[in-house]
Amino acid sequence: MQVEDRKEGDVLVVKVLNKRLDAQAANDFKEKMTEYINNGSPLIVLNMSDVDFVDSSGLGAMVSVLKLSGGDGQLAVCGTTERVARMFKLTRMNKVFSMFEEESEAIDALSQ
Amino acid sequence: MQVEDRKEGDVLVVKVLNKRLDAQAANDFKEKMTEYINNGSPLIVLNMSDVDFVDSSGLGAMVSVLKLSGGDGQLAVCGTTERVARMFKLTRMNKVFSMFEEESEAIDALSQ
Amino acid sequence: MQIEDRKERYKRIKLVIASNLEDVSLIGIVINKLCSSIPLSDTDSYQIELCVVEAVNNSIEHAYGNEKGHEVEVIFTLYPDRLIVDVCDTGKPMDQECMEQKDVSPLEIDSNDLDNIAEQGRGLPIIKAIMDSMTYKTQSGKNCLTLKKNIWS
Amino acid sequence: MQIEDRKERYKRIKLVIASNLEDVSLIGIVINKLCSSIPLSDTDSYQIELCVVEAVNNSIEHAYGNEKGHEVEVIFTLYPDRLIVDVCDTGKPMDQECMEQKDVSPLEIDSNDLDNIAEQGRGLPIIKAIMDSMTYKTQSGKNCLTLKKNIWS
Ligand SMILES: Nc1ncnc2c1ncn2[C@@H]1O[C@H](COP(=O)(O)OP(=O)(O)O)[C@@H](O)[C@H]1O
Ligand SMILES: Nc1ncnc2c1ncn2[C@@H]1O[C@H](COP(=O)(O)OP(=O)(O)O)[C@@H](O)[C@H]1O
Repeated sequence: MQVEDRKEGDVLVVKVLNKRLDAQAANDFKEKMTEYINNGSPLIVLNMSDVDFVDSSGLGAMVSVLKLSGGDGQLAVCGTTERVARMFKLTRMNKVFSMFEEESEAIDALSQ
Repeated sequence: MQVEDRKEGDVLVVKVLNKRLDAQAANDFKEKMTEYINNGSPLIVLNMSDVDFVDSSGLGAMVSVLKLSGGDGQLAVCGTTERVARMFKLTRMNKVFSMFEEESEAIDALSQ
Repeated sequence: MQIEDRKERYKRIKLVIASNLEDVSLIGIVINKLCSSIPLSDTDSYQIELCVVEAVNNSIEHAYGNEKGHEVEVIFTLYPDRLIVDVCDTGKPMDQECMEQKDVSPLEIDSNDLDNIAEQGRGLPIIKAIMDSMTYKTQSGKNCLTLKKNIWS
Repeated sequence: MQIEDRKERYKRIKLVIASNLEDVSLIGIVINKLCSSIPLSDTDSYQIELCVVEAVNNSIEHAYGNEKGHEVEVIFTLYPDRLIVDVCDTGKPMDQECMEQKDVSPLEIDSNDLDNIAEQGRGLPIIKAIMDSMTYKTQSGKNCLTLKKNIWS
């Protein structure tokens, strides 16, 4: 599980570099994100533009991170590929996560 | 094994529609081509532009057809994809068959 | 695979991995490619990949309890009008209850009630939502989840 | 597949088809995709696909004499620095001679002497020309041709 991070004002932008957020990557993803949250980054934009596969374990890990972060005022998701967006729709996760096409929109939304 | 044929002057242009000219298709290919030759089409252009895989059985079938047709004054090959052209080179078949990029060049060459 | 006359035309390939989550992506990549070369659309191929990956994960996590060194078999059979994928293991069989309860409804949620949104339990509902049928059978120590998708061509 | 500790990191998937030429293209498509997702170049992926298809055809045609109802196994193992593909059957073993004679030289031909250009016998020479090594072993009724390709990454 590889991620890349940078600060934009108060917002931490975390880009997932793995192509697959699946059962193998889920735990590692959860641990990495938990570390960010525990290290005092309450506002996080998750850039998923490199991820082209998410399964129910990956989704579960994202839900767990969302809970830990304190909800969708604290965590926003951007750049999901079409197939991943479809998976979010199927599982109603598009209503649970704040989702944006562009990273800049997601940063703006959390910065307000 | 599917082919499409049409006449251009004295030349019969045969286009292979299968994507694979492999061990499964080889015999059928040989039979179809033999029929063309026996039915009095001595000048044949074989358009391979739809074929993206040829194995040694497919190649063997082509050699057998070339022999039956009477040699490379009678049979020309055109439109091989890059990967198939590479396979012809590896097996020196680029020196055995008259090969052309464009169908029109192959037709011209046999029409002379 | 049994010896059989092919009365009905089909193509078949069996994929086998060890019960190791690291290798599941290989199954996913292969199933996706097999579907797209039928050809199915990118969306259909991805969705079938997802279902097969969910089923394989379940075999590893639930049937084998994440114990390494077992095998998960995926048998891909393409008929003229339908695709059948069997996902088989030799671990602990699934309770029939799990199959029956898992209707499409568990995907419905109250998106305002974050605390009550589950982190698990979406595998079988996803499969039910995407495939045309899903059946489960245990026979002489081998458990197979059979997924069917009709193909309109 | 044996139970084993993964001391050296690798990914492995086994592909199985019946001894039926109709299903060989499935193996080809899958091997090509697995290679391109390593990632290898299109050319390398195609060439490895070609080698594996040649080996599978040989198992069906020579080891099983085109008799249906047997199995051909292809085991794809990706190590950090090399790719190993085993193609296995339980048919008639190959003469060691066939392996040894088939140097790259049979691909050399006199292109002016059409009558003497062979219609067969290019499978093993093609494999030898493309792969970094090719070995053949028979053990307790199972014959495996092992192909190795080094990976530069
Ligand atoms: N292949 C299987 N073998 C045994 N039990 C299974 C299998 N697949 C599913 N189950 C059972 O059904 C339950 C629901 O599965 P699923 O919907 O995929 O969600 P999850 O895997 O996240 O728990 C699992 O928790 C498990 O108890
Ligand atoms: N898997 C195999 N089992 C038994 N014999 C084999 C096998 N592969 C190759 N051979 C033998 O080696 C010979 C050369 O094989 P190859 O170079 O692939 O050419 P071809 O298959 O066109 O004859 C075959 O004719 C056969 O006698």
